[in-house]
Amino acid sequence: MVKSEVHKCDVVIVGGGGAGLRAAIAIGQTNPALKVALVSKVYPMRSHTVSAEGGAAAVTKENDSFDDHCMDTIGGSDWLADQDVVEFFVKQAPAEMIQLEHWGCPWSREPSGKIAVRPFGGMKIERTWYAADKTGFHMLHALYQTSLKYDNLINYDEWFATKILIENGRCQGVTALELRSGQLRVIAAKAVILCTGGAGRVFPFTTNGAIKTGDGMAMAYRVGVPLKDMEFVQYHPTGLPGTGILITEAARGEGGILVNKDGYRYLQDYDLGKPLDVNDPLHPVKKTMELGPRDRLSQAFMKELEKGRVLSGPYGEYVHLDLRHLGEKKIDKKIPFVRELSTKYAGIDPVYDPIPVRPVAHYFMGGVDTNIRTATRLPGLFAAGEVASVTINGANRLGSNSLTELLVFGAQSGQAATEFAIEHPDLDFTALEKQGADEQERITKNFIRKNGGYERVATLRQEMTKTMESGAGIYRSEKSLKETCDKLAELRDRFSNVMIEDRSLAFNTELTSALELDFMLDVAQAIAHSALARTESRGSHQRTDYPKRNDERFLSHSLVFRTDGAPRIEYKDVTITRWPPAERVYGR
Amino acid sequence: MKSYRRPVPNTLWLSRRPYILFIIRELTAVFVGAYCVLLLFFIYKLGKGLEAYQGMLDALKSPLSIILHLIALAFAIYHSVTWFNLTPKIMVLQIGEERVPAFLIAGANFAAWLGLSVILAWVIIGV
Amino acid sequence: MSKSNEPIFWSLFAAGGVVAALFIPILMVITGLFLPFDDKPFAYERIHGAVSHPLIRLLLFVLIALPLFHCAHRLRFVLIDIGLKEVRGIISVLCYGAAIVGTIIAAVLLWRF
Amino acid sequence: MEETIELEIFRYRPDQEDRPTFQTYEIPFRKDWVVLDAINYIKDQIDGTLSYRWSCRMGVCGSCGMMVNGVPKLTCATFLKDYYPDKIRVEPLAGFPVERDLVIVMDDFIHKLKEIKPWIIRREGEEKPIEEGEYLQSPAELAEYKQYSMCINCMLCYAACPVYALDNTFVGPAAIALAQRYNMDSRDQGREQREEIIASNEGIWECTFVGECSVACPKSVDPAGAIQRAKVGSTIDWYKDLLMPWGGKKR
Repeated sequence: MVKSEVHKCDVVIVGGGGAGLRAAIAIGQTNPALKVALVSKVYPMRSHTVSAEGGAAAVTKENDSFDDHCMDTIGGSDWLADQDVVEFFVKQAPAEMIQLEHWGCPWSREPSGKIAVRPFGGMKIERTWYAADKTGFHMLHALYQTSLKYDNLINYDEWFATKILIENGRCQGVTALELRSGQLRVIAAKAVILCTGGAGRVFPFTTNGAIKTGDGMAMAYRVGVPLKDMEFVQYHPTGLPGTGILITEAARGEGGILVNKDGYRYLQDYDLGKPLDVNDPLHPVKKTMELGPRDRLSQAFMKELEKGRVLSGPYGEYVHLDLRHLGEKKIDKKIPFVRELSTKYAGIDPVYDPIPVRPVAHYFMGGVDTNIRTATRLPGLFAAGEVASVTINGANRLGSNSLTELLVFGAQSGQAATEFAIEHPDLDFTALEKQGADEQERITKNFIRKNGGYERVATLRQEMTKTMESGAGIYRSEKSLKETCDKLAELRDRFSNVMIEDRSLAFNTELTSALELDFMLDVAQAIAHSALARTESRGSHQRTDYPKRNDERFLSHSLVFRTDGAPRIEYKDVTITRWPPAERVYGR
Repeated sequence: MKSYRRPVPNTLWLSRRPYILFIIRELTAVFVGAYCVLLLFFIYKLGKGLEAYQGMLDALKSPLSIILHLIALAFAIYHSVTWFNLTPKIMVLQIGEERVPAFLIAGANFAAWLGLSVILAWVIIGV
Repeated sequence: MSKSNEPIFWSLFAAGGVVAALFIPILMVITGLFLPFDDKPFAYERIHGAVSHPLIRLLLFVLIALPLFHCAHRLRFVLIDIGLKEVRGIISVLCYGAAIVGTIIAAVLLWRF
Repeated sequence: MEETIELEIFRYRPDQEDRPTFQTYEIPFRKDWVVLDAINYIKDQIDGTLSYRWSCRMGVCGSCGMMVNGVPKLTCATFLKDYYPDKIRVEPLAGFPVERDLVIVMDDFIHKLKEIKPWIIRREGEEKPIEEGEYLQSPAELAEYKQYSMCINCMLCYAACPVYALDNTFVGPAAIALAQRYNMDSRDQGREQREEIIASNEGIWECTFVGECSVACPKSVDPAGAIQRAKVGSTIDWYKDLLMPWGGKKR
């Protein structure tokens, strides 16, 4: 029996994106004596935070207020956000953003040298900080580069975490596959923070990078931690057809408009207000038309599709995002990446032609259930960023809240994990080593040394994404969701016959794809079953058979638990502090 | 797990067109240097007196000299052109938020080159 | 990693590159293509008189010395690049040495002119 | 009949072979496919054993750099149609050791990145407290370094650099450009610390300005320009120290 190597540290962070790096730095700032392991399946600067474009929200201007940010967020969430958490988030946001400015993030500026802000969808006041239209990229690199100065931080780059380890009723580390050698290692830690991001890749058509496969969600789910609000998946209204590449909401924040095949600004038909002329100095009006929230805009597209008023191309139906009236100068200054992406991947220069766009799976409001301090119900396990559901996003996240979220709660998780690690110094290394050996054996037996498999990873994955789109997409029904649940159960069965051709240990990406698919199947089931159980429509979760919001029954978070059969679903109340549920009003 | 280091062939500099052009660019310096030596020789002969100087002029009139000059000139011009084209990378001028476009900076260099050449020709040969 | 004295050589290289780029081509045209066919402007008295002027001598010195360092620097790196890295010390001595010798000769010739 | 295109791909499996081989795959040709799409097609449909890195497929994560017909490219932004109908040769980025197939060993770059101290450095006691808000920085000051902050660490510039290929001790284009990015940031005061690496013999002075790094760069960072400007800066320092050895230190 091969013994697995045990790496010892105080806190292990799984995931090197924005939240993970912020957590790591938080520990370095407050407690540099602690040894921190940052385990990431890719080099940190490859993390998907890099693809975020538009900006990050925080109340920093005179005309703005904490209450307005809270209200926008809570209304945007269709009253499914926990209001105590939202208040905490909104209060912490400005300091976190300024901190990142001090770390060198190249924020766009006003002529005075102060931070510039731009309007964003669903926000009453412009409060979105931005670095042109590569905000996530700049934030991630600023965080990564800043993290390099902390010597207590050890980077385990290209280590693929496979399992959360529990001993004596608390989390004591993870196992991870070192991709270079193909060896399974144990990373023993007094506290574990999951920052692995979302799982957009369970859908066929997504803005998400290849790495977003819900690893952390599934790992937590497998050790009994519930996933919260998984039925809420945000579709971004403007992705490029075919590739799903994101065209940022900032394009609309700067004044871009959406038109159907007749050149008509169709959003006015969907209770999103009346359009102003694009040359009107007041355009774009906040919380109106193109600056409505993402769920409503994506749903409006689907209605247009039903009415046959969209355009059609080789990659399906689409509408036009028209930026021409902004002019070349403004486009190049404020949203140059939009121009680069459309020119390269759609063959369209937005200075001269409208961009073809359609809704595309973008963000998971749901995730690992945590409290306001990012702690899960498993002692010693914390989660922050898209992997977690803390919950500020509820049924629909507002654009530019997620980048701020990963800072606020990334930092929070670092502090909370530090406290926990100091209070719980003892680890059972012998038991952990044994668990590592078991995990090594599981992976060897089920994957790399397995014989007789015949199902291709890619085939199973494609069938999974297809059924997720058809059954659990923007609009769902009992029938479509049941079909998806059945199909996922079938795929779960077939997965046991998965075939790995690659017998090499070094950087075996067929093995990692299989492990990722294994995780994604769990996440997909959690989504479909949660969606089936919620017989109402709220935010991004739209049931054609239950088109109304039902506060009496469903003003509550769903919690999905893994079982050997179909997942078990429970509910817990939403925390309401000062904003009782009301109608979501845009454009009126 | 052992990684594989690909051998770097001695012909690396011939493996891609940009590298070849780079080597040519660097070798222009040989012609520049040789010409400086020629200038030194010219001054030396000039200092020696009329006879020596006349010998120098005769040598310069030989077909071989003309051919060598032509070759050297081609390289010297290549040096000038590449040099001025690369100047904007080093001389970065920014007015407010906008950078002065590279072609303007390179263009200014080319203009100076042309101007100085005309002046020099006018002074020396009095055209 | 060691603190480098490269700036001295690099600045001479760069200055020489500018001088060479601006002046050498036209001089080549004059001495190589014009003079063989019309040497009237190159009458001994005229040229000798001109070079006797201290300012012209200073100009000539700059025109020769700086490009020599430019040449030495580029040659040094070409030789290192094409595989003589092992003997880079010797190459540096030879290249810059030659440029220094050339510079001294120029200085002496022009001083005594 | 369906149009096809051939890809000739570098293969190396360290636990199975001592030296690399090339394997040719024939795949459908689609006009709007990039080289990465073609490689993904091979992985999914033909040969699951092919290993490579990729993620965002929109030219910003920096994972998928490879040599395409001998030229360093982001494969997510390199279209098949630009090569069709010729065969395309895909290799791991030049200048780096190969870990497996199209995957290079990145350790050297990561080490160099850390070495140049790519973070804001403030002098002792000059750190601004968070409560006092942001450092002011005018749009013009932002524009000074913005270009150099666009580096995605894809390392195409290293693969394009013959100096790095011949001598891996060279700090290299991206790392130096990033050092410049911080040096030129109005909020930073750490230039002198970075000079220890940047102005060393393994730093800017190794560069002979081939300029191919800037040609290869998919984000127009212009590392070659950054290096030359750093040379000018260090040269000015050198003369200052020479002429004013008593007071040149405080920069």
